[in-house]
Amino acid sequence: MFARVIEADFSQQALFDELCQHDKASQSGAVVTFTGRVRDYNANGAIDGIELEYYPGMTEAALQRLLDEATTRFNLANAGIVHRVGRLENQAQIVWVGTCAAHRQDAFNGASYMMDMLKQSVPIWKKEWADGSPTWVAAKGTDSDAAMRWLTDDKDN
Amino acid sequence: MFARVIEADFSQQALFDELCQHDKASQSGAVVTFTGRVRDYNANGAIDGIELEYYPGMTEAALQRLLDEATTRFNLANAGIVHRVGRLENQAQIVWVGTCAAHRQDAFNGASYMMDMLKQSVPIWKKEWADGSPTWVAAKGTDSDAAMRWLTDDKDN
Amino acid sequence: MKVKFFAQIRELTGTASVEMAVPENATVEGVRQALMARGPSWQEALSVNVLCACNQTLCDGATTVSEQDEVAFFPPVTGG
Amino acid sequence: MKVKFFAQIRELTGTASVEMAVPENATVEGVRQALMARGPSWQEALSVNVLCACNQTLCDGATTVSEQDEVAFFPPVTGG
Repeated sequence: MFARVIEADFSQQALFDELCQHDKASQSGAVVTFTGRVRDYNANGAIDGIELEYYPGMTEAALQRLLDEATTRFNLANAGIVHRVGRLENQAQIVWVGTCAAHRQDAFNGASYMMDMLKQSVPIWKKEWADGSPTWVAAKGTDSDAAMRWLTDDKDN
Repeated sequence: MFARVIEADFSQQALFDELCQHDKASQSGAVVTFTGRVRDYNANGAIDGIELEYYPGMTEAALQRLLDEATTRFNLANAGIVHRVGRLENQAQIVWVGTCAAHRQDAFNGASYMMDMLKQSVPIWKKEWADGSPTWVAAKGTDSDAAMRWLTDDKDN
Repeated sequence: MKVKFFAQIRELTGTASVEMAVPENATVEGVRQALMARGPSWQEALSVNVLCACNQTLCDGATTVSEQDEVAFFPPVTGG
Repeated sequence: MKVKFFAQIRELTGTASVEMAVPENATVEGVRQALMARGPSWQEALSVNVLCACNQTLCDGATTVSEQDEVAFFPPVTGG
């Protein structure tokens, strides 16, 4: 498993190879990847890239926890997450999630679950740029505190 | 969109790039890929690779139809399928499906749908090799005829 | 008319494709019966678990065919 | 004790991190109140939509903290 926060762009081939190479069973027939890219618009019109901030240490730990959770829940043979931070242009790759599993639906569900949880629960904050100035993106919903509960110690749950 | 039946292996990076390059909206934030690989076992024990036969012409048409169906149903910005045929070793890549969409769940659902339908409905037949001899794989369930119904002309549906 | 065979059916009959003459108003089922009359291996190959296509579109036995059509017989699919 | 700030909170306060002394049995809420007393921009930054973590684990205001802990304040997450 691998969880990384990086500034540089990433290679689809390199991450796919890494995921499959360390597939501990060497027998997982299904590999799913999700890649998120910067969209060139938001609800108010065109945007000109984004900027991502994170919490060094806590963010990596949250990603690792997400991998552990998904691996157990969906019986994954291997999984990885790579998230970029810093300034990212339109269409740039932002995030990559990959899963290996014996069963196709587990691989799909594991990747989908990690993306859902990542968007709610991993300490990363996004600014969108438009007309030369940045605006912090507001979180969706008002229950982000509840959504992040799984990140707290087990004793608090 | 692209639908191909090939003998040679394929590059994850090349297919990802092709999928995103022809994303007609240039704005789809979500890209999902599924890759199927040869497993080294079946219900009876170890296997030593597989061999895939297809129906030139009909198989490509069925794949293209699957792309059209998924694109409409899941509002995909782009989609592609590549299926290998011939003799394939354990762990070799067999099939690749990729989807681009504005919304994450559409990209996941479109790829999952195409794999479900492909396994039921595209004219490809599989042999498994074990101890030096090949055995044709039996289709799952007895309703394959019904499962293939969507391949028939619309007037018959 | 061209008739193609795939997978187990191709192997059992030892035949990937044949050219055969068909009468007017022939059906795919009629073609199948005529082929099964060719001998035991044909009988075995075409008696159960057979799907058929006409001009590369899945069809049923009642579909009528003529000289210029391409008919195919094959088992349920197992790819992916 | 080290206190870190992220995103809007970091920008509004103009501060990425501070060292501050805390009394015994201090709580995260007590730390937040002490920081808000620093001035209007601190008040604005820390009054609503604030999550807190102690030693990089999300916590609530009642959590007790001591000198060697790392506390952080940040808005709801928006990554991915």
